[in-house]
Amino acid sequence: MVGSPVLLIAIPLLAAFVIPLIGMIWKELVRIIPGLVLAYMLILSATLLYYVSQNGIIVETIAGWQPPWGINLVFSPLTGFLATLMSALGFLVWLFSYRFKRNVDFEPAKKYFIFLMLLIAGAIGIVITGDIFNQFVFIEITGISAYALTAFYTGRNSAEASFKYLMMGALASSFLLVAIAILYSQLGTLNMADIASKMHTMNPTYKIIALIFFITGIGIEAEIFPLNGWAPDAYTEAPGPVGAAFAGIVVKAGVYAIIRMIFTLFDIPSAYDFLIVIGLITLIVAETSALRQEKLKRMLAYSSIGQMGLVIVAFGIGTHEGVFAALFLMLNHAVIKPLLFFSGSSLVFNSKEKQIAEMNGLGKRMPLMAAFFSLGAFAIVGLPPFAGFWSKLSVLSAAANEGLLLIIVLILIVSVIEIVYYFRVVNRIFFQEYSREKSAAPHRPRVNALVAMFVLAIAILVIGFYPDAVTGILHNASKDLLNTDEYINNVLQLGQSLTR
Amino acid sequence: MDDKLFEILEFGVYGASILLILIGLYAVLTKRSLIKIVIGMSIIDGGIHLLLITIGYLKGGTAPIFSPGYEEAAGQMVDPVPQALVLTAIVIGFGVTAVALSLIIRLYRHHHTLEIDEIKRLKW
Amino acid sequence: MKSLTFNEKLSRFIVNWFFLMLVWIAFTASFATQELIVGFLATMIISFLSIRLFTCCALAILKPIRIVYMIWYLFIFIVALIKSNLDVARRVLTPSLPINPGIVKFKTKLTTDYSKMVLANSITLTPGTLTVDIIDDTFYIHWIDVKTTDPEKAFTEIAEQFEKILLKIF
Amino acid sequence: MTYIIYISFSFMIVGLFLAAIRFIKGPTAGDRTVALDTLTTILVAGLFLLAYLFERIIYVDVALVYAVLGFIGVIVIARYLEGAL
Amino acid sequence: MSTLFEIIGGALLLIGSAFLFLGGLGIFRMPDVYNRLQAGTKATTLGGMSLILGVGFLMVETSWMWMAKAVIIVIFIAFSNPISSHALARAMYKRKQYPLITSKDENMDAYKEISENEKKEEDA
Amino acid sequence: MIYLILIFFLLILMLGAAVYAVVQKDLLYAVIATGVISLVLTAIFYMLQAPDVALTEAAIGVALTTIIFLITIRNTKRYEDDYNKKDNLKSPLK
Amino acid sequence: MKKFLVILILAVLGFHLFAAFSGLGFGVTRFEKGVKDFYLEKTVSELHVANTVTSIVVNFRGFDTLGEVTVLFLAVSAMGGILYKRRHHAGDRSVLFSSSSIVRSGSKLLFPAIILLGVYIFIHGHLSPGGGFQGGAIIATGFLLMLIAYENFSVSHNTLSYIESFAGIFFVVIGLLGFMNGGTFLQNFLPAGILNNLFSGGVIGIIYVMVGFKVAAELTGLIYTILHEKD
Repeated sequence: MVGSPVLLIAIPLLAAFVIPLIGMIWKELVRIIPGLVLAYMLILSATLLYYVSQNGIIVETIAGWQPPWGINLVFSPLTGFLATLMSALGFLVWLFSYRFKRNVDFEPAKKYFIFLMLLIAGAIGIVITGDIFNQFVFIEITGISAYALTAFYTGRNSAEASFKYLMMGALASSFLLVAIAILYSQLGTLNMADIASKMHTMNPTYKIIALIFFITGIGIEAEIFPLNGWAPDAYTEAPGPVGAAFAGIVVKAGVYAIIRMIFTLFDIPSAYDFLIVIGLITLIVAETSALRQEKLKRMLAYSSIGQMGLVIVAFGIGTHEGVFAALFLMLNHAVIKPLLFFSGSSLVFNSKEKQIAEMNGLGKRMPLMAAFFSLGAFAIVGLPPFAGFWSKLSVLSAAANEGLLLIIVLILIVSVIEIVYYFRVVNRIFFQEYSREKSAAPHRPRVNALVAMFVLAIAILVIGFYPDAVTGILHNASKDLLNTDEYINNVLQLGQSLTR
Repeated sequence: MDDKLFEILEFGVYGASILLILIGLYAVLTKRSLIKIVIGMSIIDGGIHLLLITIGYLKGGTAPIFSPGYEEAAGQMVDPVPQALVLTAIVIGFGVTAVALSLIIRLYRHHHTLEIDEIKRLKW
Repeated sequence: MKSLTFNEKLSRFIVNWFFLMLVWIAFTASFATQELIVGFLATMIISFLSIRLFTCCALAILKPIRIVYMIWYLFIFIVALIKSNLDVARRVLTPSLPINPGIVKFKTKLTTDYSKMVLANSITLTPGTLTVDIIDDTFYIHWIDVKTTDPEKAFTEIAEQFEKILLKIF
Repeated sequence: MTYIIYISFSFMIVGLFLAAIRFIKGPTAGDRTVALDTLTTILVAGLFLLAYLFERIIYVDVALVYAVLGFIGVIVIARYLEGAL
Repeated sequence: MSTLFEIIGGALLLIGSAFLFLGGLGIFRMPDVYNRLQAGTKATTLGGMSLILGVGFLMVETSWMWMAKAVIIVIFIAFSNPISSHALARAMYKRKQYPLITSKDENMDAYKEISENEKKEEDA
Repeated sequence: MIYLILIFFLLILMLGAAVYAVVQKDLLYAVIATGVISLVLTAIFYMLQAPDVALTEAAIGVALTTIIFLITIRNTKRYEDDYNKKDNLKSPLK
Repeated sequence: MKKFLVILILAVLGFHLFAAFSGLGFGVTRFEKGVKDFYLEKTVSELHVANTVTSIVVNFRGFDTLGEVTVLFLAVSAMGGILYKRRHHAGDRSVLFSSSSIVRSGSKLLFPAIILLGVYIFIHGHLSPGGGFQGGAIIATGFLLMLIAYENFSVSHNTLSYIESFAGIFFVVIGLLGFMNGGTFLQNFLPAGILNNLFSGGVIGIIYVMVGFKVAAELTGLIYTILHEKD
């Protein structure tokens, strides 16, 4: 046994408190330590995931109290998978942004890495905690670091985007608190497993009210349709790697929270239909608005919202295949979107307005970046040899098994839209005249950024050619999500206690 | 007499906290001044805290503190859990308010106004 | 701020510590050993850190004669406070609001900041007067029922009884 | 004894009410701050009396803290009104 | 002797609450800020002090702790209330909110010269 | 019984302050009104037997929140834009 | 029109909220088997902490408190980052005129007592109402009083961040020390003492003192930052 899941949270927090001290000794350490911590988290969560796949769920208690009373952390195949994914991505984002923007002053730059680390720690906390109020606290940690990261540049628009995000986030947390209040007043407990086991005693009307409050609360993090107004602005104004972190990490945590609510806590069958409807609306609205965008990051943001809509539709199907497809989509999105953000932000680096039109003809000047970007574009629209193809295929087959023809048709239509707007960009990169002034030398990414992008590209290709490399983990995870009784039993009887 | 009053009080406390939430929401949704919006947020927070504390109240109860003379009074104590939650929530709310206000100061530095309509791209 | 010699620092520290310890005992309302130990440490640290802030009172403030005067001052003050409250009650409850407000000034012989503050607070709490500002040694008093605008007479009317004793204390 | 406490509370409620009216009527910022100050002092006394009603000394700490913080708040508002925060 | 303390305590309670009420009334009735401050500060200070001491006297034979805490609060109120009202009065004058003067005597506002001097300095 | 009446009174006071804080165009008064809400809320928490929460609300709600709001107003501006300028001119001493 | 719509939505929302809570009853005992009875029992019998709220905040749900402290830390750093200006001279706060001598000497006199009150509140967190957050907030307010009264009163940023960091590190390290003897994170590893003594409750008192220091440093830094923010 290598360690306990609680270290995934405790070590980043410890590092966050240490960094201001150590930064006084040697400033470079402020950049290095978050990377070391993220690497440690990656190794820890990967080994724990391996351990879990061999030996069953780990339930870690805090302060030595049994789950209904103390807070507990659950490291199951599903949560472990998400935690590993997040820490891996977090490490890559750190790697990409290690030498990012040296011209920014030291003081904000120092804070950038602390916020990034805590963003990831908070997202992992949302995923692995087993207590709703604790989840609320982690949502706030993630939220505040996300607001701060959005307002990182001192330009005028970033503060607006951040304020918008903050207001919606604050409203969301208020709603979450109301939902927690309803649940506590009805059931007298805050532990997720305990709530799930007592849920059948609750009055159905109150149940629905509580669920609505929960979904409105978490939906803002998860970018569900009417609540995603913050996302495009925040993605556009935040630094490029932060956009990748939002798309790959924060949104995943939000989706996980919704899914946990609906699959485990609340036993309301109609919630699945609700998921399908809301996911479809999100998908269609987001993809059609992505078609109209002029700015690259904004387009990527809408595309990301659309992908999340697709994920929610897949979860809404509710069968094992559906969940598997959704998790596969999440994995692929987490791998592909950062690549798009990284290479995209390199491509538009020197332009002022970050417009798509300004990328004309960059393919000849920056062939590597252009290649990465088009690889990502091909993968995310689901062209056959790449990663996105398999996940979309599994969504379609899951829908077909349930006979949901309408969904299949809509997904195909939306895929066509996706192809149109991504290929528009690829077309501009490769087949248009170079439009910027010649004197401006294109930005060449540094070695660490290139390494980060290479890793992602290789991951895309590996998943594309050998999807079996990941399907085992995904099957485990989806089994874990669907098996509510086992979750409750494991937590309430402390599952497999740790040997340390 | 007291029981009757208690019944009215139930209505009153829940009603007041929910009204407080609604008043805050009204401010957030309709007001155009940024500071007013943040004030609305803090009013909402107050309402929710009152709601939580009300849930934990016990008629004739006393505070959940086992000070000398009250070591055996566990049966009459009000529910401590919502109090702990509210304690956490108040501090978190303060943190969010502080960040919001610093953002407002920065917005004012750029735009010299507090109206969302005039800060152009801040659409809702 | 002028630098202090070690002896001055020590005496201030002791006075500071003494008063803070009294405050601590009033806070905890207990003479248990553990409380006293922790209080001793906490008050030591705080008074050590605030030597420079608590500048007025060296050890001499604890002379017995001064303490007697303090108690005498307290007595006069409480009498004045009660009188002033009866005065307020009379004015507030009379339907016609018998007031004749204005601002008068007078000079004081007090020198230290703390004594001026105590005098100002006492004036604020005594019949019909409210300190608006102190500039050097001139007090500006808002008087709810102005009897005289002459500084000398105003001084005898408002502040003389307090100042006599304060001069002896500080 | 009970009656005395009842009478005290009723006096305080009326006092609070009058201060609240002054708070709403204004007309200047100073008036409102005076009303706030009065509200604080009356509530401190009220909290102390309530602690007596509950017969628990631990409640007294709240009144103490309340007095301190109310005072600082009024000072800060006054300093703001001076235009020299 | 328990009754003696109870009588003292009860009387202080009544006096205190009456003065608290008078403070509220004074704030309500007086014509301008300075007079309101006068009435409010004096009445609420004495009212609060005597009410708190009254409670201390009522509990004095149960335990002396109440009296200790009451005394510390009373001392604090005695220091802080006049300071805050002084600060407010000065702030109002600095905002050029001159006091109401009913009589025709010209020397009634002795502080005016100071604020006029300050104004001249500011202009210069 | 007086206890219940006091709670009622405080609730009404709190709601009144809340409405006042939302309606008032002068942000300074709105901020002071939020302070009053917290002040009254503290007393209500106290009466609902939650002294810990009352202390927290007093320390953070009454003092700190009001103060940082005030400092923000100092750094930005005091009035909402549709604050009636005429009223303001009539008595500049406000 | 918009206002009308908003009021309509709010009315619907309020109705449902009220429906969710009106059936609850006020001041009645609910959920006999809920978690609260366990807490009330264990806090006396095992932790020996008088204040149940403290024992919940620091021990039973101590992870929340760790998160909460982090939230404050994040908020303060975020504020520093957001209000960051390239040429930032801390310390030269120019005011129109200084405060009156009464306020100055009054705050000088009351300042040590206010700090002592804060210390008292957080040292007695496990015996009486209050604790780290409240005590820290009171200390920060005391510093605010001095900052208001003396415009050249300054707080060393480095000292603040030392205190903050050390207190935070101490908190997490105490949590990690819980792993000793096969325990779990944040587990109490010290003797519990006697109920209602000052030295009781094991690590709970220590953690709350640390939280107090941390919160005091953070909030003072926050106030300092925003007070010196002037164009």
